[in-house]
Amino acid sequence: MAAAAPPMPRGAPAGEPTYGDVNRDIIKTLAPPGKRWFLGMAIVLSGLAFGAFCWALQLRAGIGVTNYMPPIFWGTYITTFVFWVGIAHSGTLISAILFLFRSGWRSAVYRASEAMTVFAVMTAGLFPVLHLGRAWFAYWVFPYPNVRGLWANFKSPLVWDVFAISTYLTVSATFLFMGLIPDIAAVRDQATGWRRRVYGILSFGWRNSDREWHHFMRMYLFLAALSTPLVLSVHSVVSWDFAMGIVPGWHATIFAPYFVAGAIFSGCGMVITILVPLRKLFQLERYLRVRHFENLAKLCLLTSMIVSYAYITEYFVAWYSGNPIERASFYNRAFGGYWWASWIMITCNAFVPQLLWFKKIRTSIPTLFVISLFINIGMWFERFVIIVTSLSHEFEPWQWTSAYRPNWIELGILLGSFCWFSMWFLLFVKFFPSVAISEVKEALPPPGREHGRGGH
Amino acid sequence: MRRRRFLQVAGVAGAGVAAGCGTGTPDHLLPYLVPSDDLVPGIPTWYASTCRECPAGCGILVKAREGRAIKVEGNPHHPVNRGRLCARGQAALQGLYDPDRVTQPRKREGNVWKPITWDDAETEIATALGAAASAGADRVAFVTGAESGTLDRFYDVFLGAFRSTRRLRYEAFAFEPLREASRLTFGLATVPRYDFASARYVLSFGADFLETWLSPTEFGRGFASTHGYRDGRMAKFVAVEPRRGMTGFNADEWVAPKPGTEGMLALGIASSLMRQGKARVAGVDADRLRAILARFDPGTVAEATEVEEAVIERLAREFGDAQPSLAVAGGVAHQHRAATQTAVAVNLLNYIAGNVGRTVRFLSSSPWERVSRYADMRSLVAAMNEGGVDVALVHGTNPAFTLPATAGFVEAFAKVRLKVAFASHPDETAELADLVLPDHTPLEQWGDIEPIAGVRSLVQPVMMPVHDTKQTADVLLSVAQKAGKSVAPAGVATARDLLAAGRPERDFDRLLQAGGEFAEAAPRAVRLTTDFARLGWALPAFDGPADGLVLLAVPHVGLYDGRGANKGWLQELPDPTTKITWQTWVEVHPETATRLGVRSGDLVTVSAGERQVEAVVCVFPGVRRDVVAMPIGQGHTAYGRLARGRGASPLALFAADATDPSGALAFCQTRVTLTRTGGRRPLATTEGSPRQHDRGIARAVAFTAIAAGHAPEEEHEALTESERTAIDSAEASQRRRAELGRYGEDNPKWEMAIDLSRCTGCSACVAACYAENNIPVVGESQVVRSREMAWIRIERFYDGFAGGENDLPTGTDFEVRQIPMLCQQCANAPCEPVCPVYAAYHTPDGLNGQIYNRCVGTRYCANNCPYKVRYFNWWDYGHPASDEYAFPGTLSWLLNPDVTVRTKGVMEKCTFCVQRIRFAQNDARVRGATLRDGDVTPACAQTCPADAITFGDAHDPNSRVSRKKLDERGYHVFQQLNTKPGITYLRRVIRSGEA
Amino acid sequence: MATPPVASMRSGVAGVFGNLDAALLALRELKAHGYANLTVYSPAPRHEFDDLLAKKESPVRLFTLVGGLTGCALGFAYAISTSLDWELITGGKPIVSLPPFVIIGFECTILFGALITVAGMFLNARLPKLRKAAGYDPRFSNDKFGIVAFGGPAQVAAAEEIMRAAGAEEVNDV
Amino acid sequence: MKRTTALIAGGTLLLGAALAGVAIARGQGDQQTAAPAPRWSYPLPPARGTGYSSLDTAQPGGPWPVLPGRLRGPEQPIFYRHDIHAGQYRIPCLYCHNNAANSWTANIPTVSTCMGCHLVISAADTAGNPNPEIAKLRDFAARGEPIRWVRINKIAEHAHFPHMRHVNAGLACQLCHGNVQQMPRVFAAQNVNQMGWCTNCHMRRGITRDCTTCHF
Repeated sequence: MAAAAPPMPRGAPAGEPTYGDVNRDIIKTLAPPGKRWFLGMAIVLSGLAFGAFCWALQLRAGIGVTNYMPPIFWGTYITTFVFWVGIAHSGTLISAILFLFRSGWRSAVYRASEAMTVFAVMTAGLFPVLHLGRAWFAYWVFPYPNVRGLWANFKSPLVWDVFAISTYLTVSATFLFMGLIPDIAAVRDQATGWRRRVYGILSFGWRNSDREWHHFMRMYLFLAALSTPLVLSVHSVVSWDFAMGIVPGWHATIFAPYFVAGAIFSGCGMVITILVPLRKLFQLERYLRVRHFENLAKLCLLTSMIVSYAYITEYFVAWYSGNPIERASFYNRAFGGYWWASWIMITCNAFVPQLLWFKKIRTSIPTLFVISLFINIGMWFERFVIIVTSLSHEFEPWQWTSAYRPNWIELGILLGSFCWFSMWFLLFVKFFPSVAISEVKEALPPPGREHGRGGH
Repeated sequence: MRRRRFLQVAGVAGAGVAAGCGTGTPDHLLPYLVPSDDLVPGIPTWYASTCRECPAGCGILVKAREGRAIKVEGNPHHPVNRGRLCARGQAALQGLYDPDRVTQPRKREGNVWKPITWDDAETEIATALGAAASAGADRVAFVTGAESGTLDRFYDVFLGAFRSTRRLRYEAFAFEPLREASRLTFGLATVPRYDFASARYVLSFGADFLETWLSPTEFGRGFASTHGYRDGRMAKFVAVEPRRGMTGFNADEWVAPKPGTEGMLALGIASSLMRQGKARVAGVDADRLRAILARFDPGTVAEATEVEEAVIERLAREFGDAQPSLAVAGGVAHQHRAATQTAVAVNLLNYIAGNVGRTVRFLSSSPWERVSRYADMRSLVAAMNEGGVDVALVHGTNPAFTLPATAGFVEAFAKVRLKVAFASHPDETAELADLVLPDHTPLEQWGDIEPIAGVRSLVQPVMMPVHDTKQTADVLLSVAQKAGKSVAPAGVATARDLLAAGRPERDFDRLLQAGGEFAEAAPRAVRLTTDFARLGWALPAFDGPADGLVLLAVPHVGLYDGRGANKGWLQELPDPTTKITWQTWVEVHPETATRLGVRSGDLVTVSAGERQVEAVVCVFPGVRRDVVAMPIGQGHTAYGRLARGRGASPLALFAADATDPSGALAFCQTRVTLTRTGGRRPLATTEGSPRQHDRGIARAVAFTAIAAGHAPEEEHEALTESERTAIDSAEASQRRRAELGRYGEDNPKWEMAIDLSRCTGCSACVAACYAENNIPVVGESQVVRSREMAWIRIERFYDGFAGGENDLPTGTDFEVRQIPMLCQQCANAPCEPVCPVYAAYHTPDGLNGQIYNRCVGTRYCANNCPYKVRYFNWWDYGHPASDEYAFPGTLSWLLNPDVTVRTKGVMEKCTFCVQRIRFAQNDARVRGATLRDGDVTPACAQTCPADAITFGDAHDPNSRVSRKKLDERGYHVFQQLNTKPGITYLRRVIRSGEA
Repeated sequence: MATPPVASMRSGVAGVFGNLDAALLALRELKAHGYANLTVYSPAPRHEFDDLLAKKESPVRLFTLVGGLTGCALGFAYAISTSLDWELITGGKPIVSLPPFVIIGFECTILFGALITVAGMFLNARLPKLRKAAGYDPRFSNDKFGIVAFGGPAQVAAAEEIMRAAGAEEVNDV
Repeated sequence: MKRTTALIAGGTLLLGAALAGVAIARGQGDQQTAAPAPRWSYPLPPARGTGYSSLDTAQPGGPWPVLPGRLRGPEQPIFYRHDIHAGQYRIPCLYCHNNAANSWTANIPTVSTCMGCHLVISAADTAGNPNPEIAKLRDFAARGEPIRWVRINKIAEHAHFPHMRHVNAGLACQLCHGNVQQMPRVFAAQNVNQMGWCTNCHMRRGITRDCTTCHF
C-alpha cells in the first residue's frame, strides 16, 4: 500500500493531479475499511437477510404471499427487474459508447459506472427467477440437453431475455474485468504480502509492456464495439418482453428505443446517486469533478427529453390509432385507478429533470443528488405504470381491477435487491480501484509535460 | 349391483399429489379380495340415482372410480332433467365428502358430545319411543324434508306404530301460495306441471323458475328450448318483479311493479285480455271473470303498480296472441302477505289465455301436495312448547336454521325430552339434539321418490358409506324391532328391502340400472271453481316505516335455503346476479345508494325494528328504488367450517307470524332501514367492469332484425375497398402459417359453439367444471384478490340502455348480456409463443395444451391472454401439507384421478376436458371403433340445463358444432385480434318491444 | 528497488524515465541504432510509443470477427435445430421462425465475439505471465516509464549510454 | 497474412454451414408429416445380472430356478416368485394382470385369483406341509385380508399411461417392466418416469409425441 500521503484538502480540488497523485489517491481508497464501511455493510446485509426471508416465505407458500391479483400477473418483481436492467445500461453507455466516441470525461466515472452495470445486471437477473411460480425449475428456460428431449421455446421473448441478460452479464463483467487488469497490476505493485499475491494472480501478470498495451487497446476497442450494440439490444429485448405481448399499452413498436432511452436515463441518475457519496467518502474531488457531474446531468436531461417524447408519442399514437381499446388503456393510465403512479412517473421523469437546464443546478452536487433520487423513483414507477396499469385494463372488461398494491413481501424483496446491489458495490470499492487509474493517467498530461498541453 | 366389499387400489386414488416428482415413501398396492364384475380399476362405473339436493328430484348418474364417487351427471333418460343438472346437483359430492360430516353416532352429555354405539342409541330411542307411545297419542314427532315414495310411507307407518301422526315434511320453500291458489281456482291443492317448452310467451310474476322455483333444471331446459332462437322463432319472456334476478336477466323485458302489486298487475293484464277479446273462456266462467276483473282496468292498475297503462295493454295483447303462453308466479322472494292472491291472479290469467291444460297441466298428484305447511310447523312448535312432544326425530331438514328466529323453534325444541337428529352434517338442528345418528348422504342411501306423478325415481348408494353412518330407515327398522313393533313385512330389514319388496331381484336390478320407472301420468281436466271469489284483493301490508325499503329475501341459487352453505363449490360459485361469493350482501339501487350515501363494499346494518343484521352493500341496478334484496342461505351458526359464522340470514329480520292467506311465511314482509356501520368489506365479487365498453364480448341482436333476415350488423364500420384488399392479401400471405395452428384435416379439431340465446347464466357449468377438473376452492380472501380458479365463468354485462360507458343502468330498460367465458382454444393463441418452456402449445387436435408439470410459472401466458381465462396457482392448493390445501379430509376423495392436481406456481386453464377426449379416443381405439359426434362431451356442455354448449369436431362437416358454427348469429370474441378462437358464440336474440 | 546482482554477462539494461519525452527520445535513439528487442513499459497507454515502435495492426480483431461469426452461426443453428428436434407449434407460428431466432443469433454473436476477443488478447499479449519479467520495475505502473533493451554486451552497453544520454533517471542491469 | 485468410475462410465456412443447415432443416420440416417414420423395434431390457434367475434348466414340474446370489427389489409380504410362475410355468402376464388389456391401470390379482390355483397347489414338502409362502397366502385368504404388496412401478401422477393401448398394440410387458419372468423378486428394471424413455420409443415407432397424450 502506498505510504501515508498528505491529506487532500477538502473543498475545491487542487489542480491537475500527476501520475503519482493518481496512484496514491486512488489506491488509498482500498485502505482497510473503517467503521463507516462496516456499519454500511451491516445495514446492507440485514436488508439482504430480510429480502431473503421474504423470498423464503414465498418459496415455501407460493407466489400467493405477494399481493398479485389477476389480471395483474406481473407486478413489483418484473418492475424491479426492468428497473435494474435499466440501471445497468448507463454504465455500459459511459464505458463503451462514450469510449467509442472518445469522450475523455468518461474516464473518471466509467469504472464506477461499469461496476454498477455488472452489479445491476446481477441484481436484475435475480428477479425473473424470484417471480417464477416454480423458481426451483428456473433452469428449464435454458435450452440444455436433457432426458426429456425438450428444449426451450426460442419464440418466447422470455427466452430471448435469458440469452440477452446472460450475455449482457458475461460481456459486461468481462469488460469490467479487462479494464481492471492494468489497475490491478498497479495495485499489486503497491501492495505487500498476501494482497500482492492475490492481486498478482488477478492481474494475470500484467506488466504495462508495449506489447500488452498494443493488444489490450485493440481488445478494449472491440469489446466496446461489441458492447454498444449489446447494450442497445438488451433493453430492446427487455422491452420486447412487453412489446411482443398483445396487451394494450405494451404492444407498441416504440418500445425498444423508448426503453433504451429510459434505461440510460435511469442509469445516469443512478450513477450520480452513487458517485456523489463515493466522491465524498473517498475524497476523490480531484478526479470526479463537477465537470463530470455536469456532463452526466446533461445526459440525464437529454434522455429525459427522449423519454418525455416517448410518453407523448405513446399517448398520441393511442389516440391517433383510433383503437378504442388502446385509447381506453391510456385513458385509464392517466386517470384510472393508478393515476397516482402515472403522475409520479411523469413528474419525476419529465418535469423535475427540466431543472437541469439551469447551469447552477447542474453544477450543484447536492441538488443533482436530489434530482437523481427523483429520477430513480420516477423510473421505477415508469415500469410499474407500464406493467401494472396496462395489465389492469386489458381487453376483457370483466377482468379489470385496480386494487393491486405491492405488499410487504414484495417491498421486502425490493429492499433486498437494493441491499444485494449495495453489498457488491461496497465490496467492490474496497477491493478494486473505483476510478480507472490507467485511464485517468492516459487523460492526464504525462510526467514531464504537466505544464504543457493538457491531455485531451 | 350389490356393492361388494371393495378395497381401494392405492395410488390410483392418490391423485392428491400434485404435478411434481416421484414420492419417496414406499407405496402399497392393495388388491381386491374377489374380482368384481362391475369394477375394473381405472375404468369408471356409473350408478343411476336421484338427486336430493332440492325437492325437484332430477335423475342422476354417478361416476365412480375404484369405488369412489367422483362426478355427478344428469340421467339422460330421466323425465325431469333429461341428463342435465344444476350447480347444486353437481355439488352433491361435496355433501358426501364434506370433511365436517358427523362420522359416528354421538350423544349429548351436558355440553359435550360423547360417542355412542349404534346399538345403544337404537335402544335408547326404542325405549323413549315406547314410553312416549304409552304416554299417549301424538307424543312423537318426526320431521323430514320433502319425501315421497316408499320410505315416506314407511315413516308414516313407523310413526303410527308409536301412536303418532305428527309427521312433518318440512321445507323452507314449500310453495304454499301456489298450492292454495290452485285449490282456490281449480279445487286442487296441488302444484301443476308447467310446460315451458311449449309456451310461446312466458310471463313470470316473480317466479325464479331458473333458480330455485319448483324444478329449475327442468324449467331451464324447457325455457331454453322455447326462448332460444331457432329458425326465425323464439318465445318472448317478460319478467314482472320488483327485483330482476338471474331469471329476470333472461327476460326480453323487465317490468318492475311496486312490491306487492304483482297480482294486481296480473289481474290488470287479464282484464285487458278480456276487453281486447283475446280471452279463451266463454260462458259462465267468462261472465264471472269479467265481473271480477272489471275493477282492474288498466288505469287503476297502472296507478297501483307504477307500470304504465300502455305496457299493461301491450303485455295483454302479446300474451293473448302468443299461443300457448304461460304465466307463472310464486317465487319465494316475492312471497309477501298476499302471495296467494298473486298466484290466483296468475292462475286466472292462464285460464283466460287458455293455457290451462296446455302449458299448465294438473296431474293426479304432485310431490308438493305432501309437503307440510308452515302452519303445521307452527303447531308443532306450539305442541313442543306445551310439552306435548316427548320424542322428536328430525331427518334431512334443518328447521332450526330455516325458520325465522321468532318462530321459537329452538326454544320449543329444547323442551322435547329426547331429540334425535338423523343428520349427515352437524347442522343447527343437530347441534340442538340429544342424539345425533349420522345419516347416509343421498349418495349413500336407498330410496325412491316421485318427482312427477307416475315417475318413480330410485335413489341408490353409489359407494360404500364414507363414515360409520346408517340410513335413517334402517335405524328406524332396527328401533322398531327393539321396541317390539312391527313396521314392515317379514324379512324386510333394510331400506333396500323395503324398496325391492314384492319384486324379483333381477327386475329390481334392471330398475336400478335405469334409475327408476318413468311413466308420466296423464294430466286431468280441471274446471274453474269459485272459491277465489272470496279473496279481498287487498294489497299486502309491509311492516316497518313507510319510507323504508322493502326487503326481498332471495333464495340463493347455490345455497338454496342454506343447505349448500358448507359446500365450497357453491360458496365460491358467483351468484349469477351480483357475482358475489362467500358473503351476505344487500342489493341497493344505484340511485338509492347515492341517496343513502353508500357504496359497494360498505358495511351496513339492515334493521327491521329491533331486529337487525349486518351485510355488505352491493349497488345493483336490478332492484327497484324502493326495494333492497338479500340472499338467503348464509348466517349459519353451525354446519361446518365453511358455513359457520359466515354472513347473515335475512330470516333473522322476520316476524314469524307474518303469513299470507295460505298460511305461508311471508318472505317479503318488512321494510328495512340501512345504516352505515362505517366499516368496509371488499366485495368478494368476480366482476370487474359490469359494462362491456362496446367491445362486442356478449353480443345480441334484435329479434325483429334477425327474423326479418337482416344479418347481425358488424361491430365496426364497413371496410373501404383498399382496406379490404390489404386485409385479403395479408390473409393470403398468412394462410400457410395460419394453417399451422390447425394441423391437418386427418386430426379432429375440437371446437365449441355456445348459443347465448339459450344460455341462462345459471352457472351449472361452473360447478360441473370444478367437479370434473379438480379445481380448488380458494376462499373469500382470495376471491377478493380475483384469485378464483373457475376455468369457466359467466360474465354478466349491462347493456342496451342510454348512459355513459361506466354507468350502471338506473331504469328498467336495460339488457343483461351473459356469456360463459372459458379458454377459447385459439388456433393462433397469444398465450403459446410467450411460454419459454413449451408448457403452452398447440396440440394436433386443435387444443391449446397446457402441460402443468412443465410450467415454471412465468405467468406471461396469462398476461397475454386477451380473454383472461388462465388461472394461476398462487398457493399450494393441492398439497396436503399446505396451509391452503383445498381438499381437506375426505374432500380429497372427490378428486378426479384422470386430472392432474396442480401444484403451486403453475398455470392452469380449461382444456376442453382433454381427459374425456383422450379417454374416449383410447376407448374407441381399443374397441376398434371411430369416434362419433357426441362421444366426447366436456363437463360444462354435459350439464348445461339449457343445452347452450355444443362440442365436437369441426373437421367433420356434419357434426353439430360445425353446423352451429355456420349460424348467422355466430361470432368470435375479439375477432380483431386474429386469435382464431375455437369457440363460436351465437348472439343472444332479444325480443324487446312489440312482439 | 534493489540493484540486480552484478553479473559478468548482462543480457540487457532497463532504463527508468520520469519524463515521457526523455523516454521517447531514448526509444527513438535506440530504434535508430537498430535495437529490435525493445520492451517499453508505460503506466498508461501512450500512442507516442506505438508510433515509434511502428507495430503491425493487432490481430485481435480477427479473433473478434471469427468469434462473432461462430457465435452467429451457433446461435442460429442451436435455435433451429432444437426447434426441429421436437416440433411444437405455438401461436400458429412456423416451427422455424427466423425473426425471433435473429435475437438468439445476435446475442450469441456478441457473446462469442467478446469472449474470443478477450482470448485473442490473452494469446497475443502472452498473458497470463507467470514469471517475473526481466527489467520490470513496479514504478512502471505508477509514474515512471521504462525501456528494456536486450542484446550482446556491446549493444547493452551502448543502450545504456543512449538511455543515460536521453535522460534516464536510472539504468539498471537486467 | 496466411493466418488471417485461414481465419476468414473458417468463419465463412461455419456461417455457410449454419445457413445450409437452416435450409435443409426447413425443407425437412415440410416433409416431416409426409414421410412415415420407420418402425423400429426397441431392444428388450437385459435379462442377466444381479437379481435375475437363470431359466435355462427350469422346466415345468422340475426343480425351481435357482435363486441368484443377491435379490433386488423390496421385500414383499409373500415371497411370490415371478420366475417360477411366469418363467418356469409360463403363465401369461395377463392371466393375473388381466385389466392391463382393458383398462388404463393394470391390476394386481385379487386374493381369490391366487387361491384359484393355490387351493390345490401347495408345493408341499416331503412331510406334507405346504410351502410356507403358500401357507401365508392361504392365511390371507382365510382372514379375508388383502395383501399389502409393495409397489414397484409407479408412474408420476401428472402422466397418464393407458396400459390397454400398449398391450393391445402387442408390446411385450417386459419392454417396460423388464424380464419379470426371470425375477424371483420384482424390481424396477426401468425408471418408468423417465420421459425421454417414453418419447424415444414413441418417436421410433412413429407414434404421436403430443404432450396431451399423457399429460392432462
